[in-house]
Amino acid sequence: MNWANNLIILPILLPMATAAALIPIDDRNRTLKGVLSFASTVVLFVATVILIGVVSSGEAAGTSVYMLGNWPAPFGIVLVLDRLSALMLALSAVLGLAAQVYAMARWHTAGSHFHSLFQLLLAGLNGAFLTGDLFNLFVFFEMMLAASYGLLLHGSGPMRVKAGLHYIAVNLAASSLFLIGVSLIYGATGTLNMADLAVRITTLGPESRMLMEAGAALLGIAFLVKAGMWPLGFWLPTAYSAATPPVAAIFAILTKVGVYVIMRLSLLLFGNEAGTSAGFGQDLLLYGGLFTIAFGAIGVLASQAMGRLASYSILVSSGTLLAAVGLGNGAVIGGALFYLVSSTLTTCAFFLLIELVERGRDAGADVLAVTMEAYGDIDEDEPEKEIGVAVPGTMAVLGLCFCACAVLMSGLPPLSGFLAKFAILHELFNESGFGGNMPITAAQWIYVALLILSGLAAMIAMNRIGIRTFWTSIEGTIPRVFLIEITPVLLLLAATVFLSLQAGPAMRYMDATARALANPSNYTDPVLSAPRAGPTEGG
Amino acid sequence: MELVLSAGIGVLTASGVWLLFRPRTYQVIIGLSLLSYAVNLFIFGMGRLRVNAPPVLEPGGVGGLLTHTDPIPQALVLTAIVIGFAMTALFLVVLLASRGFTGTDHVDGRE
Amino acid sequence: MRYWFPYPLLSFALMLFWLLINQSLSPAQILLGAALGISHAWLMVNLRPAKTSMKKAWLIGRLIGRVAADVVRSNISVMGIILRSRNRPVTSGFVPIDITLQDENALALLACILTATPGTAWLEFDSQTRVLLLHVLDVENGSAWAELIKTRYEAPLKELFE
Amino acid sequence: MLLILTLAPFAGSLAAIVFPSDKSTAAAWFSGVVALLCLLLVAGLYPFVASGGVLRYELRWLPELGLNITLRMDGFAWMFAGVITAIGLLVVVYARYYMSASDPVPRFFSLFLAFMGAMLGIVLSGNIIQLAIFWELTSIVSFLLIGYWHHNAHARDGARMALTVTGTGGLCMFVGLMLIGHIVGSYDLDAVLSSGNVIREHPLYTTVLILILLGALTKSAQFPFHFWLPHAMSAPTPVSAYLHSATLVKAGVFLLIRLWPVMAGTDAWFWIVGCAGLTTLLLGAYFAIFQQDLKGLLAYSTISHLGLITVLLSLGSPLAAVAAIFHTLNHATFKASLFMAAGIIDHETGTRDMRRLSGLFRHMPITATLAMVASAAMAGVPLLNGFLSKEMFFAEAIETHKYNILDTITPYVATLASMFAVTYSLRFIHSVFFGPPPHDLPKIPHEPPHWMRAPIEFLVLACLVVGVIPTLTIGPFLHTAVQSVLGDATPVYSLAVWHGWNLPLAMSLVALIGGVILFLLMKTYLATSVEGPPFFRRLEGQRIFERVLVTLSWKWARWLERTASSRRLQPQMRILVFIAFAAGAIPLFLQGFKPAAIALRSVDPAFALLWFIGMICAVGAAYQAKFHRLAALVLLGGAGLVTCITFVWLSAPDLAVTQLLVEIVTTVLILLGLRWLPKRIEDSNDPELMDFSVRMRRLRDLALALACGVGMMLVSYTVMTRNVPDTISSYFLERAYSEGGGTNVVNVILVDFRGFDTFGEIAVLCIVALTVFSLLLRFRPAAESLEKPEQQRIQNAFDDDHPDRKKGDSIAEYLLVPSVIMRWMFPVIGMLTAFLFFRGHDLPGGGFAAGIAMSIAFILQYMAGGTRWVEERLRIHPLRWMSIGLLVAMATGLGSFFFGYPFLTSHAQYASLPILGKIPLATAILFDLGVFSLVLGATVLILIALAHQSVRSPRAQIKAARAAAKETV
Amino acid sequence: MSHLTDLPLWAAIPVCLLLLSGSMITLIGSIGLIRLKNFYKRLHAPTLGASAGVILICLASMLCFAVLQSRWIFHEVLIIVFIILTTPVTLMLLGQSALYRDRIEGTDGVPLKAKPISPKADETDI
Amino acid sequence: MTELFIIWSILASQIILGLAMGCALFRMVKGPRAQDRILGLDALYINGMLLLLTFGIRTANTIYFESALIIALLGFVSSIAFSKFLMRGEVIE
Ligand code: NA
Ligand code: NA
Repeated sequence: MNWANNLIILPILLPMATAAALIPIDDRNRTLKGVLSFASTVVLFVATVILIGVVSSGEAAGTSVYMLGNWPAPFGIVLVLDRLSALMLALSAVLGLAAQVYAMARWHTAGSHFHSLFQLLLAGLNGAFLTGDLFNLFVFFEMMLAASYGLLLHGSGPMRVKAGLHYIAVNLAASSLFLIGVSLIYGATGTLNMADLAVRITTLGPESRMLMEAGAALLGIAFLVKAGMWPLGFWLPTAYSAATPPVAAIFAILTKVGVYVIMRLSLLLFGNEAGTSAGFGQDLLLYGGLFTIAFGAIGVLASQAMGRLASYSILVSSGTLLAAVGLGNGAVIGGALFYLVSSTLTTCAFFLLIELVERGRDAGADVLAVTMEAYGDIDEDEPEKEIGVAVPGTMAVLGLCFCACAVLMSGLPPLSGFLAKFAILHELFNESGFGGNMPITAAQWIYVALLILSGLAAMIAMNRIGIRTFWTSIEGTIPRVFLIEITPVLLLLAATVFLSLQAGPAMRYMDATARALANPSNYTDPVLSAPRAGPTEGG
Repeated sequence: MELVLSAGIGVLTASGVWLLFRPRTYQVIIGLSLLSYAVNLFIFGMGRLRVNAPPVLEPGGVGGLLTHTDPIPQALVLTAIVIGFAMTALFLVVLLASRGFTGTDHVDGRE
Repeated sequence: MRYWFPYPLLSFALMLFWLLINQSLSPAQILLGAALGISHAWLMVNLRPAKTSMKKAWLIGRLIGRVAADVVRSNISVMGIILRSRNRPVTSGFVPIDITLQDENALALLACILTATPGTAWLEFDSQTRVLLLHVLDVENGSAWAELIKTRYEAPLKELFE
Repeated sequence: MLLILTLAPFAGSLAAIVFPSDKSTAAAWFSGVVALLCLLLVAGLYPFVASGGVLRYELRWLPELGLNITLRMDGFAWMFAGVITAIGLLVVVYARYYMSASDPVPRFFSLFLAFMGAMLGIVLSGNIIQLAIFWELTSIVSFLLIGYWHHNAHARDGARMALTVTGTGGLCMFVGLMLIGHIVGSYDLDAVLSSGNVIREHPLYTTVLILILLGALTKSAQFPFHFWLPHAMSAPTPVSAYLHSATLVKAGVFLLIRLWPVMAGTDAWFWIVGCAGLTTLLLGAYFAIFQQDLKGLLAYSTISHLGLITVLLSLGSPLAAVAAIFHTLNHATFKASLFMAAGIIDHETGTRDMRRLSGLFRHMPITATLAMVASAAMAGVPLLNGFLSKEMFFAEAIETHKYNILDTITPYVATLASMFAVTYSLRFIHSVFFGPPPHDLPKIPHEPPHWMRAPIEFLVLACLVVGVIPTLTIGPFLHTAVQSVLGDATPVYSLAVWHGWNLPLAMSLVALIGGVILFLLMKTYLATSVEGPPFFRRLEGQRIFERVLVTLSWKWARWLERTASSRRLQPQMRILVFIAFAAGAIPLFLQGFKPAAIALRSVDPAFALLWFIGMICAVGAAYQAKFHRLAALVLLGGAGLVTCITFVWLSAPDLAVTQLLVEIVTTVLILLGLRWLPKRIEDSNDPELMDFSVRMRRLRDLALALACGVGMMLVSYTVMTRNVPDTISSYFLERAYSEGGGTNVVNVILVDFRGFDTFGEIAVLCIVALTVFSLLLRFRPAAESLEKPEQQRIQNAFDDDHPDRKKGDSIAEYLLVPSVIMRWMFPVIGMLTAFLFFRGHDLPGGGFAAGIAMSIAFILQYMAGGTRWVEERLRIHPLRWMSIGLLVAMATGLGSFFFGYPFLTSHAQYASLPILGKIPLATAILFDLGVFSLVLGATVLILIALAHQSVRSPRAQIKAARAAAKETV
Repeated sequence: MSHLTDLPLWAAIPVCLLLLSGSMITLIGSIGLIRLKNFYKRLHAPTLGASAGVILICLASMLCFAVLQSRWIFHEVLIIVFIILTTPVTLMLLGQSALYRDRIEGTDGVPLKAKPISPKADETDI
Repeated sequence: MTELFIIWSILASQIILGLAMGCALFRMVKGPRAQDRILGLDALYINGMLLLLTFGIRTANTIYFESALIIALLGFVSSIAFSKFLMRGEVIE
């Protein structure tokens, strides 16, 4: 057990420790809480970067295993760090940083225990990405969801509570499905470990197999609810657009957890080696994904408010990813992962931007009114009357950011949104390598068409809303914006620029990830053969 | 045993699910509670049913599935009970808040 | 001493509880039980319950015996009433009783006794008038309920606590 | 060099934006220098290109996907780069005078340079994906340029339309280019250009062709996508001069020419490109005649000329391609100058309406002369450059390329369009510069500053020089360009002015004379007519486009969104449950699931009786939940109790203990909540009940619920009656004692084998407690719940009414005796807690059960004495307990780090102490202590936070009253 | 762990009798819940189970385990004690609540404490 | 003989207790007043606890004792909450 191996658990423990330490601190010291929390997230980010380094350095075949309680794999709970999970960890840390900085300007004052909940959300996310055990996944899912309920309700007010009620009700029902699915799988196969399950699937009898598949299907529905697949994701636009901006920003990755698990499990369990179960549920994912893209695009077009637009664009990206998984084309996963990173960063930035842009407008005033009203109820410090500083260049910077978001969301060049779509299309058209000249199937054509049309829809909608906001707004009301509010937006957009510039290395990483995912033994072998720590090794 | 318990699970599920479709928040929370009983029993059943074979060992003893019931589903149910309790509490408070803000106990916040 | 052991009787009872529940008389459990009993008594200090001292503790045995007998008797009679209730509906009624017992712990004990003996139900106690409203299942059979309770239970309790 | 050439404008763009807005001249100078630098760079590269060389620069970007930054300059690219930079420089000079100081000029120049860079990027792309990137960049930047005066609604609409049309086309083209990559196996332009046959013979050729043409034709404003261009005229004139002469629209032409060797020559190409080109050629010219806006006229003329080029390209003959390239150059020259002239007129007179303008020749003779020459070039008058390429066009039009009707009508259409061109050129000159002196103009017209005119002078000079001595001037450059496109297929062509009397010349004459006659016929009509051509006035592309866009992207989208989704919870739940049911049932159904045979013999009657009760409770709870909440809660408690007993019955004492405790807390919790839910009174003649559709809906819900119930029953029955698979639990049963240090396997799993689950689970509880706490801080009860409950009001009133009672006597009496017992239970439950805690590892119990039990002890005190009473006596810091609990659990887990073990590795040992004997010492117990502390804190926090609402509510009531008072005042 | 069949006959007979009588008494008490005509009468019914029922069955259990495991620690006593301690609390509170509600509604035959303020008498079942 | 006797009588007493629970359930379902339902639930809890005790005897295992103890010790808490809710309209003031 060297320290680098122990680092695997840091993304879970650190946020939890921070959260626990912050709980008893009085809410009047919010800034202190914020700074501590921020510092913790910075450390988290550094750790995830190191972890990415660890998995991509090729050591241990890119998969590291952490045995909790030193119990070996199929029995105890293991954390599994591979390229995919490391990527997701880093992504959530980046989003966490941005949202947190943004929140410290003022949103964390809209309710109590913001930072603790936020850190616990991060811990839940990271746990869900890392765990290699189905039931432990449930626990971290619940942790993440519980924190998301809390954060969604942060700031209270009728809109959020109403949205929260639906969000919670639907997700509670989905959690029941999760439990039924996991236990059915256990009842049929006798294991909870994902790697062990992948191995056992190959030798299941027919009755066990059908029960296992029914369980997996229920599990899948639970994840698809989180991923927002049509018609299971109607709760999403309302919930996300009701959330406070930093919360909505971090929520950008919540749907991706659903996608992540779907991707992980369907490639691990139902790969080519799974016997008659191979490719189980793929068609559902494909068509569901396609419908989701279509529905998301329609929603994007139909949105009057930016919040809903952003939420629907999350559905589009979910659909894109689900369909990519459903295509059953290992290569597309690489492009899809690139898309995942890019679209997540984009939606996060956009959610943060929305409130800044709308602040000068009536819509923003509404939000503020709600906040003020919420404050009216309890005897607490009033929020600052002055929100941010009015700098003349502000509008231009906001406009620029908005443009960047529009370009990213509609997949126009030159930013990573375009490269992501390019990567997906490239891998779609050239499944068996460049010039392989495989025929393109009808489903693939539909996918391509929807990919382009959804970009178009985003372009039209963003154009419409952008013109209304920036070009027809009454002059003279320059929104007041804090530097620490605009900085995270700029940094997130800079990250997409960085992603575009470093597309080569990034794509290499994604492709390596996709290749590793396509071969389940890359996952199962290290997990099932990891040695326990012995007393001789330790101090 | 199995027949009775599975019938019970079925009835609990049906009642719970039916309540999930109802328009009043209170109906939904009762439904979720019933459903969680059903789910807990279902998880529990996945370890098969045994009478008087609790997974408690003699000191120094070694257990086996011949003499003891499957402990894993029990551990899972325990976790599920806790989480279910937490979620019931949360949903309750949210439905109260919704009632307070919207003035109605309809799940959509309006009649 | 009073500071460290605020409710010795309680502590003792708790230790007894501990030993019973653990089904063990091992030194370890006795020690642990004592420690827990004493520490839980400290918890109780904060709640400031009314202090009661038992004057004549030996009377408690007699009381328990009497109650046990009454429980058996009233159980039988109530069973009879229930089984016969269709043919011969019972006349039940409310019986007010003046209670002179002051100690609230004693009152609580009285309540327990009355409840444990089927056929009588403690309903309401007016703290001003100190009237206890009792519901009696079979009023006809025992019109002298008030007297019975006063002599059979209240008096010994009074003796015990006051 | 190429990299510098491409990057310089972008760098300049970034630099220009930082110029303060009052330093517009500096910004202009700066931009001019950048443009000049680019021009010089291009010029400097000529020798290399002229020798037939291809300049390449490659930067690795995404080599895995075949996308690298590849810059490639051949003769054709050089020619375009030259035009872009040269006209760019001229436009910068022009714009320096044109732009008003009140505009954000640095932004203009920044965008302008960016646009120039994007254009250069297109022509210099050596990778077709990179080309698509720059292509879309031009769309985006042109959007910003067209919408530069965004306070103007026309500018906004024009910009949006331009972006929508060209952006859409660009996306289609992008897919087309990707397909080319798929066919060729490379995105490299050189590879693509050398694979013409492969592409043309590929089954996907038509698809690719259509997609790419969608890009090219939208960009170059070809019918039916032409309509965006006239509306883009709301841009500042320098922008129009640049975008619509040399650059944006020419990008489409560029692409057609670039891919001409690869894609052209097929029937599909001929038909699609030819149809579009011919229609555009004719319609554009026809529309141009009837414009009243100067720039509108020029815009339609641009459309028409682009149609001309497109027709040339459609023919598939090398000579036609030469003509196309040549005309591209010529059109850029005269159209840029004409736009600038129009801009000068607008700038100096304040209007562009030809009905208001006239006789300007006297005020601005030089400008007028320049404009006349440029118009003549546009009309194709001999000795000007336009004439030469038009002649080539006519010559090609009369050639036969394909034997079909399109080919046959080409010469006629060409002549007719050329005639129209003469007409609108004449009209432009005549109505603006001749006729009576202008009156009533917004400004007094006069010549513009000299340097504003200079670009026009230069361009007109070019028109003349090229028109007179083409071989000496443009000849070599054109040849270089043509050679690089056509390669070995380069035909022999002549740029001579005089080819002798031939059919093309005759056609030119017909067009010229016919055009003049037509103009004379229409002069009076045009002087007063409304904007737009007769017959087609109604059929405005823009209006159709807008309507379609609104219908599609707004009305239909909104309708679809409403139809395909629901914001209501009930439908969402139904869908979720239905899909879940289907998802679970389908795999089973498909694989022939047979539920295990029902065996009645093993049924224990007592157990069956128990579950009979449980089922009635469940159904009853479901039945009562709407109108009798309390009854439903009671029945729910019954179902919970049956569940607990079942756990005991089936060897799960831990579950029973925990479920029981949770049951109690949940009941108290929901009761606490019920206080804030005003009661619902059953209305026996509820119209809902009568409604048939409502009844059907209920029936459907019932059917779905029953289906789920039956499904769960069958599946659970089947699994429960199957043999146990080889499960991982044997491992735990074998090692719970020897390695986990406990006899209660379930608890050892919870705190050791799967302690991480527990760790996460307590975090969930912690989160929920925090959420509940913070949500309740902002809790506002419903109006009708604000007051104290009715019972309390009555009882308080009773107390108030009787002089011998004081307020609160009722409750004090009520609780007098019970509270004594409840209070004494406090330490007893505490002991039970300790018991549950300590024996958890070996027997049922554990930190969780202990925590809940202790919280019940607290809540009991709250019930006995009320909130204030308890909080005066006990110090309760649930938040602190939670924090400590989480930290203790974590610290226990971290402890194993010091021994070199992973997180949560427990260390179990039975220590033998004197007197005490053997006692278990597992670190897991410490972990359990953390669990206990957290569970206690969280549960207490949730309950107390809710209970506190009653204490808080009077304050809220006061506030509400105060607010109401404020409103009435 | 011992087995029930190890129980000698001399112990089995009293255990069974205690069990049967205890459960019978409980059943009769519960039948009272059905048969007795008003709430106050029904209030007495469960006390049969809570007193005799609990005591008899606990005695059965004590005897059974004492014989089986040869021990003299009766933790079932705790159940008897706690039931006797806690049942009154429930019944007292419940009875008082019923009394209050009946007074408010003016139900016949309920003794009035003193006339409470005339209520808004729509308080029906919740 | 002893075996059969004891097993049958335990079974009988379990069924009797089950019937007793059924009677309590009747009150919970039938009402008519809230207090009747609560009384029914309280009886159900006590009967259930007795059932657990008989189950302990039947299996000769003391491990199920805690559940019964918890009902005896804490089962009344929810009944108190119910009664207080009836009396005062809220559980904690
Ligand atoms: Na009694
Ligand atoms: Na005119």
